[in-house]
Amino acid sequence: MKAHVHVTLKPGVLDPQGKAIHKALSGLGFEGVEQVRQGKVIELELSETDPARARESLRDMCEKLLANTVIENYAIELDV
Amino acid sequence: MKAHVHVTLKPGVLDPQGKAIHKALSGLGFEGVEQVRQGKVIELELSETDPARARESLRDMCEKLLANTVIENYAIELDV
Amino acid sequence: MSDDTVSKVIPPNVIAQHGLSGEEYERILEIMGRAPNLLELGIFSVMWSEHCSYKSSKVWLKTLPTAAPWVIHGPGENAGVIDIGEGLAAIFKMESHNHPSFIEPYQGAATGVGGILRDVFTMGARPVANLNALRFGDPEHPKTRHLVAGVVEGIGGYGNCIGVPTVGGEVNFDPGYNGNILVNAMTVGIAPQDRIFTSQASGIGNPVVYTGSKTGRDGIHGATMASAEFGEGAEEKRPTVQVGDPFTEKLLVEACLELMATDAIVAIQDMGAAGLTSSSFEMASQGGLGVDLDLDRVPCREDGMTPYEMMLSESQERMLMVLKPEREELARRIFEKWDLDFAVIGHLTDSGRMVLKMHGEIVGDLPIDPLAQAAPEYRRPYVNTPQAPSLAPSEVPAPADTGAALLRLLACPDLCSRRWIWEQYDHMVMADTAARPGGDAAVVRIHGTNRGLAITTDCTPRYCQAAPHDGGMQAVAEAWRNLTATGARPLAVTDNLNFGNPERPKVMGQFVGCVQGIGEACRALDFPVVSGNVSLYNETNGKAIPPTPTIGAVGLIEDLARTATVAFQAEGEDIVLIGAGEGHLGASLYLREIEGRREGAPPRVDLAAERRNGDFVRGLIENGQVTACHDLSDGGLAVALAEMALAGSLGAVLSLPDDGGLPPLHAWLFGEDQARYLVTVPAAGPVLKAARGAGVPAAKVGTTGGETLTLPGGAPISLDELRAAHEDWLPAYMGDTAEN
Amino acid sequence: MKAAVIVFPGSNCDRDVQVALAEAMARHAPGTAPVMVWHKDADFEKVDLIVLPGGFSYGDYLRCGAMAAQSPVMKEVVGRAEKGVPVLGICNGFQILTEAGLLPGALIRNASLKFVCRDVNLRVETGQSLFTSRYEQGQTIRVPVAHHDGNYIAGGEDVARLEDRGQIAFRYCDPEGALTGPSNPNGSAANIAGVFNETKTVLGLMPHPERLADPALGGTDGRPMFDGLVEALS
Ligand SMILES: Nc1ncnc2c1ncn2[C@@H]1O[C@H](COP(=O)(O)OP(=O)(O)O)[C@@H](O)[C@H]1O
Ligand SMILES: [Mg+2]
Repeated sequence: MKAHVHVTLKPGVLDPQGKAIHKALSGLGFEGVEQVRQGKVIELELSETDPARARESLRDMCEKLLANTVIENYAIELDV
Repeated sequence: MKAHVHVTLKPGVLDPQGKAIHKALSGLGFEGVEQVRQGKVIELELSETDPARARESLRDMCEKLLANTVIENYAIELDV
Repeated sequence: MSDDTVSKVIPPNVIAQHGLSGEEYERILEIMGRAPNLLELGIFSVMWSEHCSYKSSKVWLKTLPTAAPWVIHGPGENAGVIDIGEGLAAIFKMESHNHPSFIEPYQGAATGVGGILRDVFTMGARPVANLNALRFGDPEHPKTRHLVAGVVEGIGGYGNCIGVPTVGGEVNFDPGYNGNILVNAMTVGIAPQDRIFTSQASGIGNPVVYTGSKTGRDGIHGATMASAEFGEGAEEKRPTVQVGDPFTEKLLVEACLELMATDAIVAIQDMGAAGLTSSSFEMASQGGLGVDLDLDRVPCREDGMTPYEMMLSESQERMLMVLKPEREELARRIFEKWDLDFAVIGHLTDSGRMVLKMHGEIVGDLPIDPLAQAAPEYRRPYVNTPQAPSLAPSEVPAPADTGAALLRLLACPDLCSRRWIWEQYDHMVMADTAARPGGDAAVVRIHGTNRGLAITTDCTPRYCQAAPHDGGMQAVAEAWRNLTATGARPLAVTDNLNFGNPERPKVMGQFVGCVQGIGEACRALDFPVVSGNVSLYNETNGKAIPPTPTIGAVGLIEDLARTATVAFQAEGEDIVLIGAGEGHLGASLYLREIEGRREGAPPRVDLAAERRNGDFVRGLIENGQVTACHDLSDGGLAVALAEMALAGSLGAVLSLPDDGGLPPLHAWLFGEDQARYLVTVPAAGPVLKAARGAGVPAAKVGTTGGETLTLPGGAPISLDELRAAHEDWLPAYMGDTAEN
Repeated sequence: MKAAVIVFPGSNCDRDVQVALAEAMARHAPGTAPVMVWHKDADFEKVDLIVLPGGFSYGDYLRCGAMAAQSPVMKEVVGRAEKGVPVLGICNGFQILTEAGLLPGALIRNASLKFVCRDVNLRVETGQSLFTSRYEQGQTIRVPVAHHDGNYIAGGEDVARLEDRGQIAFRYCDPEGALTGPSNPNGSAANIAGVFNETKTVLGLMPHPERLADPALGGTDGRPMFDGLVEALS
């Protein structure tokens, strides 16, 4: 089964990358960009076939490794 | 309008981050992970309200800056 | 005043949440002549926090020596400033980011580096070197590896990006830091002496200018967090984590230095702990003035920020300046060139008050001097640490195999090579690093000259724990010795005093002992303290860290052609031991690592001998008489010798000096007696003679050569084996396999 | 001889390379010195050599070199490079050159995922270029690296084709010149440390020759690159 884990900065946490991309886009003449935030997607191929069990294991992976829960949120998406 | 740009490595391009995550997950005892790839999501808030025009401008942003098309693919998603 | 800030009665729990005691609140009522509103209470709370007010430590800090003919600015400024000749000044300071780094190691350490860099370039210096003194918990503790990885990556992430070389530091592992790691960062900068900037505001009506990043809701109450013990509730404090933006800081450095080359700046102050509050208070109070701020003009990252949030935010990469009014436009152009926010947010007044306005209304109004001067100052009760019993060498068994003992010591967490760490730091950017990490002190060339600064950080917490006063002295002596071993003349010290909860008399006793020891050593060595930082409440659930007064020190090398490194240079040279030893094994690494015992008094520090021996060694280096030099510290003679052999990829045979009266062999090899150095010379004779003349103990103890190290009575050990022992522990511990 | 060092926001080896170049110019073209060009000054004077220095332009955010490659000055640099003006990109400068399409391939995160700063050995793959004329083919030199993203991938191009066209300038090697795994600090394909464009007028390399061009810093193996350039261009 394929899964996508989306990791994003918590609201209010400074996103220096997003800020710099925003400035660069303005510099390139793109107008009307109001905000930019950058996040990660981790794409996993799992041998697990049961969605509930996959989700549980992914949640565990996020808490332990994939996300830095002090400053990041995560969302799990299963391709079913 | 909100948009998400997903930037992923082209198939076959080496992904050191994905590889390291894979290894770390195994090290943590997560079994059954077959492949891991890491990508980016760039979340943009646009003042543009017309989806077609937004999409066009996003495509332009991707070609010019957001993706390195030598090694990356991109996908544009509009929240409409 | 507007409705939401009208003086309401503030409930006791809110006062307590702000870390203020009932007595302190009473004092606030007196100063204000009315009840404060929440914004004002918040301001009092950060200004009176331990971190900003030094309320527990001030009486003791005052006892430190701070003057010398070469001191330009001692404590009281953002960083200390010393004269390094040719019209230049070295500006430096050390600061802790302990609590934030425990919560989020990468960002905590990164923002620690950012903060200390700002303290230095605020004064007009271009930063030229960073150092970091780190203490982690037991390597076996489940959190340690993650913390090491994150802290090291964070320090590198920030320093590498900004382009200031990270040239040195130190690392210890001890279970005493399991719940409270220490991340102390030091920055050294260089400025022309006639362009040094301070925070002393002047000129009524002059504009107060905000520049750098926008203000967000991050880090609110970081200063009070740094002043409170960790407990079960620590997790809830997490949202105070700040994210560093080294790119913006790089722009800020360049923009500030560009502006500083003009005559536009009256006063400048970085926004560090307690952000806008403490920076504006500091500037006004140093100048004896008042300040009006219009909070509507503060560049904000988020909508709807309250005055409370703006004044207490600890968003990074921000500066506050007072400018000459006619230079405002020039300054604006420079900051806009560097893509930084620039806003006039207020002006200086003669009111002696800080008046905060928003939406046209006064939302806060506080007297500046009474608040600053009435900051609490405590003479906390303390009990002296009981004298540790001394331990005779004969009470410590000899190892079955001295070679094996040496290998074990070289591979132990506190002594093994730190290469895994410093290779993650760009230690060469700026192309002036003359002595890279790995030696006694880093040497950074003064750009465009052939002179250099030697820089080190030192502290031996196990000594401080056993005997705070001696430990404090030893930390200073070791720093002085490390500078001397490169050939530098030691000039001045910055300190970072890391301790537990000062409200506990035992902890306070450690603090007092260490400060007294530091003061005594600095006085004896003419080594004034010019800046520093105090970090208290480093404890978790009532368990304090080992006392850790980190000493950062700077020395001057007049001619880079006349320095020494630890690396053996040539075959067949004589190895000379300078200084006397009785084989002191109390509180030694040998005792801990080989015998598994933590006991005994630390080695005696004889400051007169330190000075005499050090001055002698420096003279030899300056005269070009020695080819390599290394001071003796952790692990004693045998470890120092092995480090010199490894650095030079050249072996040696160690032999017992023929003057008799030696302690047992293992105590001679591994004893940690102070005031000692190993030097190599083409021939020992003249040096031994000169030493006799100077009243300095010296003896020939071996010869360089070959590819093995031979200890007296032992079998030769190959350098490869020594190298593997020394180099492999840290990468293996951090899980780096050869394939990487 | 005229040379320009381009300064981007976040460049941090601009002064380092300026010094190394200035010293070479003092040796071989007395009376000349490099000029520093701010990235917004797209119409800088005519020069014989353009250098893109190391550092973290735009914080290395998004991708290393990506934003700098879109900077106003880069259109001009690309235009002049196409007309044959020599361009040297070191470290971040190399990343910018690949992002700007002046050099093939891409530089991705080091295989170790860690920043790496240490001396490495390089095998000079050709002495037949403006940049390497003072080195011998096959010679081993020692210079430092300091980067987080120096893992070269040919991306689209294949390494064999680069090799055939003589576009590989330097490779990581052991002290004896052997292309081993452990001597490769970042996982680069075929141990590639530096590549040329097809005409060998543009060079990008991850190692920092400017950092070992002064005996006081422990070595001078980087010096011949600057000496050779100045000699050839003046
Ligand atoms: N342990 C100490 N020894 C000497 N000076 C100290 C010590 N701790 C703090 N200081 C001095 O007190 C002043 C205030 O320090 P601090 O609040 O840490 O500075 P900042 O406001 O720049 O963070 C500085 O000048 C600092 O050098
Ligand atoms: Mg400060």
